[in-house]
Amino acid sequence: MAADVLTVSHVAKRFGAVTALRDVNLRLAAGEVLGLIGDNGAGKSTLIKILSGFHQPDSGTLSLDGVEVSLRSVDHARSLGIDCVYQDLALVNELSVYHNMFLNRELVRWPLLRNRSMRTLAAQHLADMGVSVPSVDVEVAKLSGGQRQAIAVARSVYSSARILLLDEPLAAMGAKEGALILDLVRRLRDRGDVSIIIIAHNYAQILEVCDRVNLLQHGEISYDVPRSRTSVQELTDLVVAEYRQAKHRQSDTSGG
Amino acid sequence: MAADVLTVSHVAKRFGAVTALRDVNLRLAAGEVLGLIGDNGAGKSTLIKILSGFHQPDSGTLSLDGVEVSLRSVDHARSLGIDCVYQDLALVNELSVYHNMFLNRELVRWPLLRNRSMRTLAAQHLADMGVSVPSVDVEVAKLSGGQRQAIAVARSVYSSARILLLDEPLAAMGAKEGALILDLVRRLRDRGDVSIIIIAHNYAQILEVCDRVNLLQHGEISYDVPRSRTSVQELTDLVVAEYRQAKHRQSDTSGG
Amino acid sequence: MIALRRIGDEFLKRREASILLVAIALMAYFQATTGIFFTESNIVNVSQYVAATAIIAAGQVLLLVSGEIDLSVGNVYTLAPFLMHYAVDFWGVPVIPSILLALVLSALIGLVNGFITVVLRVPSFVTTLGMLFLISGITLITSNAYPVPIPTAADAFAPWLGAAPWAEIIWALLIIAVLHAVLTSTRWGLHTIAVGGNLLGASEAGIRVGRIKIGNFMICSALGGFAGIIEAFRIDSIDPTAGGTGIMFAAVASAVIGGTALAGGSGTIIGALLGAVVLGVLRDGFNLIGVDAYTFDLIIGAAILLAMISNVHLARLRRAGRT
Amino acid sequence: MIALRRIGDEFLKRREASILLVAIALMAYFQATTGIFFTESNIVNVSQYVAATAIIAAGQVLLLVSGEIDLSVGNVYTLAPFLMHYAVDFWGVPVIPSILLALVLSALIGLVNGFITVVLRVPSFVTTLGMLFLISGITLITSNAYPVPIPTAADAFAPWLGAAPWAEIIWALLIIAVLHAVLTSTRWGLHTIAVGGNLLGASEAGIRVGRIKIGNFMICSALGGFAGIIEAFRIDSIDPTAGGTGIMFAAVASAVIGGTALAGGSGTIIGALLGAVVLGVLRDGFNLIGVDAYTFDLIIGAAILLAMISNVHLARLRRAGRT
Amino acid sequence: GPDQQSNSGGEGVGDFPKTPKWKFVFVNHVTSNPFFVPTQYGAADACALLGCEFQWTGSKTSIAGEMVNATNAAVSAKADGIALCVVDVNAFAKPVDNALDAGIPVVSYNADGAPGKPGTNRLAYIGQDLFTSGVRLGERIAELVESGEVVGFIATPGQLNIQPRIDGAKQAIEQSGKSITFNQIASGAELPQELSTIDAYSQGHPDLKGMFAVDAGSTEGVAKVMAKYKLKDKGVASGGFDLVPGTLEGIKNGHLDFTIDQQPYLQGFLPVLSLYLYKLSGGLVSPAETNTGLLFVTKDNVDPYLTTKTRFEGSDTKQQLVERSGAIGHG
Ligand SMILES: Nc1ncnc2c1ncn2[C@@H]1O[C@H](COP(=O)(O)OP(=O)(O)OP(=O)(O)O)[C@@H](O)[C@H]1O
Ligand SMILES: Nc1ncnc2c1ncn2[C@@H]1O[C@H](COP(=O)(O)OP(=O)(O)OP(=O)(O)O)[C@@H](O)[C@H]1O
Ligand SMILES: [Mg+2]
Ligand SMILES: [Mg+2]
Repeated sequence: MAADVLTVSHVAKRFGAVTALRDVNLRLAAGEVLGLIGDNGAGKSTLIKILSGFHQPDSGTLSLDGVEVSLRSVDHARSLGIDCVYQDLALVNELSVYHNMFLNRELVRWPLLRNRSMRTLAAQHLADMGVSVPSVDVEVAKLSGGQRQAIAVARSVYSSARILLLDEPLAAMGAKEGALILDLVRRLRDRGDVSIIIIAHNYAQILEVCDRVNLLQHGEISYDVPRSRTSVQELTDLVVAEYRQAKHRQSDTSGG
Repeated sequence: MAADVLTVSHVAKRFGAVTALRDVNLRLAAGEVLGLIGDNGAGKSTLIKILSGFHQPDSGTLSLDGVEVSLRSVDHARSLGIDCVYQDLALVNELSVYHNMFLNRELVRWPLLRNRSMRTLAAQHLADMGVSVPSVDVEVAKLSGGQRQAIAVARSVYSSARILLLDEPLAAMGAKEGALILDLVRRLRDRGDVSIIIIAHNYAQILEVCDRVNLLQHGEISYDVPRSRTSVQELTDLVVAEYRQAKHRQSDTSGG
Repeated sequence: MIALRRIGDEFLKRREASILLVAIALMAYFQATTGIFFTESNIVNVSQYVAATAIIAAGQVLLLVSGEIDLSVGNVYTLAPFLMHYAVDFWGVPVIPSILLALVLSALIGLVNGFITVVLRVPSFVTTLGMLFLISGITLITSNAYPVPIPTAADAFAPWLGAAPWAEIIWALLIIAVLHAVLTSTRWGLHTIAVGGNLLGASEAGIRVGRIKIGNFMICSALGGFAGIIEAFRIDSIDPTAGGTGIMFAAVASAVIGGTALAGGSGTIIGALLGAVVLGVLRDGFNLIGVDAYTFDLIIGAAILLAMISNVHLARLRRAGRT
Repeated sequence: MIALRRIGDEFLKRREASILLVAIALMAYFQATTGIFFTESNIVNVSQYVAATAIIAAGQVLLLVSGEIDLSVGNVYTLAPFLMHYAVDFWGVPVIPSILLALVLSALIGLVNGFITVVLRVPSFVTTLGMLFLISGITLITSNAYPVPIPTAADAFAPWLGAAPWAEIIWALLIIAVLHAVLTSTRWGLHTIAVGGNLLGASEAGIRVGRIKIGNFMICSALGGFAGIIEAFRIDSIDPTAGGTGIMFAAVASAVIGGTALAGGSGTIIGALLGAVVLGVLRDGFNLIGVDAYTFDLIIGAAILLAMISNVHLARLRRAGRT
Repeated sequence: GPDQQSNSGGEGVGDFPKTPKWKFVFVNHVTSNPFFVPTQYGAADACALLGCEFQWTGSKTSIAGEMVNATNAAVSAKADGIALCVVDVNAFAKPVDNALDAGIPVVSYNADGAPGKPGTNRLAYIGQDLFTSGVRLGERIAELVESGEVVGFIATPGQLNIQPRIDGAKQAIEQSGKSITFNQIASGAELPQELSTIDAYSQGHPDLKGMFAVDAGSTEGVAKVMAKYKLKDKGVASGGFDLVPGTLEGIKNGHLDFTIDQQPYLQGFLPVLSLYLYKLSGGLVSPAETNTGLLFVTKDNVDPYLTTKTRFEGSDTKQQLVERSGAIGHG
């Protein structure tokens, strides 16, 4: 089995009174695609943002290739080969499609931007993903929900990251565009030089591309299973069982 | 068969050089749940925004209960019983969960807001949807993607609208929360006093609740089929066929 | 004890807590150094430094929260008492209707600002900049730029309208209280926040965003007129050089110091009052100490920076401590 | 013909087209009414009305686009030529190094503004308000508030630095050209827009948002200092009452008139130049016509409103016509 | 004879030949300050008399650059004469030279550079000798106060139309040899701010022996604060400059010991006259240095200022004949 590129040990994160992560332990093997699932508000995005250097954990450690690191910033994480698609997409409405697609990764002939090259590449990447936009020159404020998401996904997927973190990359994508992006992820996996964590609520999609699935519950990874040993049904049951318990707890504590 | 509550005839809408809708004809029967599907950028959200009074069509007409109307504003449409969940959610980050949930539909004992009642109701509605938030007093800026969507959906679903327009209401929802919302929609349908248009890219979910499915392509409704006569497979094939044609067209015109 | 701590906790939860602490610390400092800060006459002085600015700042908060700004309000402040004067002394209107007339005209200026901003889509910074010059011209031309006394017909009302020592600050506190309730506890306030926080979202939710903005322009402008009138009663003269950009600037600064975001969507009226208090206490306190003319600016600049840095720091401590 | 139309179309695509048309229309009007607008001496006058404001406005655009504002830049404008004067006349530093020293110190003031805003998280409106007073105090104390002549050692450089009729505007155009390129064609500009347009998103994308903001504070402040120096050379006197909030205000107004959003994320440097031109042409034109000071305010206010309403209208026509 | 012939006159105003409607530009440093209202009336009256017109322009806030721009615009617009407040010793040298080069006569009024250094080649200065007026103020202070703390308020320090007064006062107090400590305090540019500053200062300095001011607004503020705390009863001396209503009120009620009038009406009237005559005579009648005076207004001679509202004080717009009777006060 391949060595772990990323290990997360005992990571915790609180926001004021809210404990988003309590004690997360997770590992990502080289070339692996890991699916991360969990309820709304379970802390998936928070975990991803810690891995991308955006948040700093309150406690716990991260290791890259077995070496402990402390990610100071997104830029730092990116310099170590970690790239991320955020759930909120992180697009700048005022900028064009192609500038967004190359944001903070611009092609330059110093000191000037190489706009023509970026424009061409942007159009090509969108075509690969089956997404059509009116023009790559248009401001992203004017795009549809799916078009916006495609730009955010393209930004990371076409970077040369070693570790890709995808937070609900398919949420707004059409059936066709979603399938094409999954194809892309599969191609990346087959190339073998990138490891991926992908969050999605559509378990069918998860099982289509992932090697392994982790379930985040109560601030920790409560279930870790290879694709071959689970199914959409099992995952759904797991989540709903959790729901029943929650309902139970809630009726116990209601009125407080 | 029930009378049509809503009829859309020959509606067109352009944004500058982009033709979002060319010639849309659509009808919604009383008590019916209509699924609207289509590629990213097909114009679904644009159509919904025309029906909610947010955009005005360039040409074409809308009729409510057979009477032609021209929707002057969102407020006007709402006064006629039309309510909408927008894809961008239309939440105000600076406001609390419960204020967002009752935005522009506040409970008041003139001139003051009835904050306590709104707070209680908001907590109750979120519990019904299986969505847990840290507190209904928290600002929505601090919520997770799914929690935010739940608030937007609750806002409309618990209004007493006659016509509900739901633009990808499940995109960010977890498996469990999504199922509960679909339950809710089904309960509304069973009550029979509300007609619903729902947009989603997950065809399994569409077929679970819809009575009929419409496909929006090239700015018009190109396919209209009752649930009983279609399947996830057929809908997927339809969309992919469209994609093949598009690929073809694209390679014809590329280089321009 | 526990009750006290409860009150303390409640207090710390409020957004305005940190700036209030800063204001109290400043007052304590000036009392310690001068020994006469907390004399009645000085407190009256401070209240008079604060009142007019706080009233305008309250209006400006509503407008800033809804995502706009009014640069012309300081000039409405200058014009309004002249309008009253014209009505009483030239057109023979009784005093109270004259004052109401001046306030209505002030609100109308706000309406025009709102119309040009919302309907004609000129950014409010430019709209109200143009209006600033326009009104200034009207004031100068109609008054010949010469100060006039308060109409003698108004003598009976003068104490109520600002001439009595505490009158101004009482008006200010009343207005602050009402607008605080409007912003925090009415639909108007909620919609004001929504419009400034997410304009597109607010209009998608069916809020009449134009109406909210125009209304807030009118409130702000009317308050500017009212502040100008009571300040004229206080100094017992209607002065064509009063107000202008100076007081507008002070009002916006008070709002921002009190926690209102220039970008819209968040702000507090009480914070604006406290911001005005901080500025007023600084001015009064350093005058009491008798700081030399040239050093005054230096010290007040440094004091504003220090006060705000502590304020932000306190606010962060407060948030971190909240459970 | 077709080539001409192509150029026309290209022109109309630019965001600055409408405000340029407004500026041209104003010039034509003043030429028609006075007959001497387009004389060399008057064009020099207009250029001198415009240059300093345009330079500061360009810096302010960068800062506004990145979501901040600098109220103290007008006071840096006042201080910088004094710094040069101290260096030359008191410390015996040669002229050019003295000017560089003044610019470096100006940039340092920007650095402090940026540090307090970005790291200590005080809103820039308040930070730079405090800095405004602080610097004003420094200027008054160190200069005794007396105007001083330009150092005689600098006489040889004076024509280059603003004393020659066209010197100021040439500097302004150079600076505008460079900053326009920076904003539209470099990573710095792109990141400036990103930071102002979506602060959270920009930092999620790994942009060092603090660095961008602080850098723009420094650029703006240094430009303020430079504008102050060349303006001092032009009027041949270092004036402690020059600048201040007046020119800062004019610069922000130019930026906004030129299409920069106060809320951040969008703006154009050339627009700011044209905004300054519109304001300068209005001031000069009405002075040529011989409008009195009181009427001047009235007319300039009305003219700003009319010009901006036509500008917005033209811009809408332009967008509607674009295919 | 020839005398009679000249009496029959030209076709212009009075006995003058017909002249073009000359236009004179007044460049002022605080265009909207009430102090200069009578100045504008003076200019207007002179223009009405002589059939010419004037433009009132400059800066609102004493910015030399703006005044230079206004002067340059006047040169471009080919004005027939310029009257200028020289509030900066250096800035106006070149614009004035340009105007003179273009054949436009220039006089200064109200302010004329620093003492002994007019700063321009203007043909003449029409106004008060500011430094001297400050010296007189200082002498008066030394008469009224034996020793102790005295404050001098100044709206905008460094402004050359008021700063020389404070400097003159300082010098005179020093020369008096009394142990008076004289503090210069900036009171700010607008009345309410000045009032508050002065109020707070008086509260912070209970041992104050005298409160004085060198500009119209601060003087009015001193009068109001003296009245508010009845400081006269505590033996505080006070005084200042100019004749705005609040100041006159203070003199009348005894709160203010004196104010110094500098005849702002003449500062508008005489420049027009001088410039007109220069134009009319082809430059033969060159403007003459004119001191518009220095009149101490005290409780003894304040009444006429209060009882009549006139253009000469700026308090009224209408033209009228002001009657007076009785002896004229003299030294
Ligand atoms: N910046 C923040 N401030 C305060 N609370 C936060 C913040 N970010 C997240 N939270 C809280 O932390 C919890 C976890 O949020 P997170 O976004 O990680 O959930 P998630 O698993 O991604 O959910 P979803 O599936 O809905 O996207 C939520 O309850 C949320 O309200
Ligand atoms: N305000 C606007 N200005 C300009 N173009 C717009 C605007 N709104 C939408 N469009 C364009 O219209 C087309 C249709 O957009 P719409 O949002 O209706 O798509 P959609 O079917 O909802 O897509 P998705 O599934 O991605 O949400 C897109 O190409 C989009 O770029
Ligand atoms: Mg999430
Ligand atoms: Mg959509």
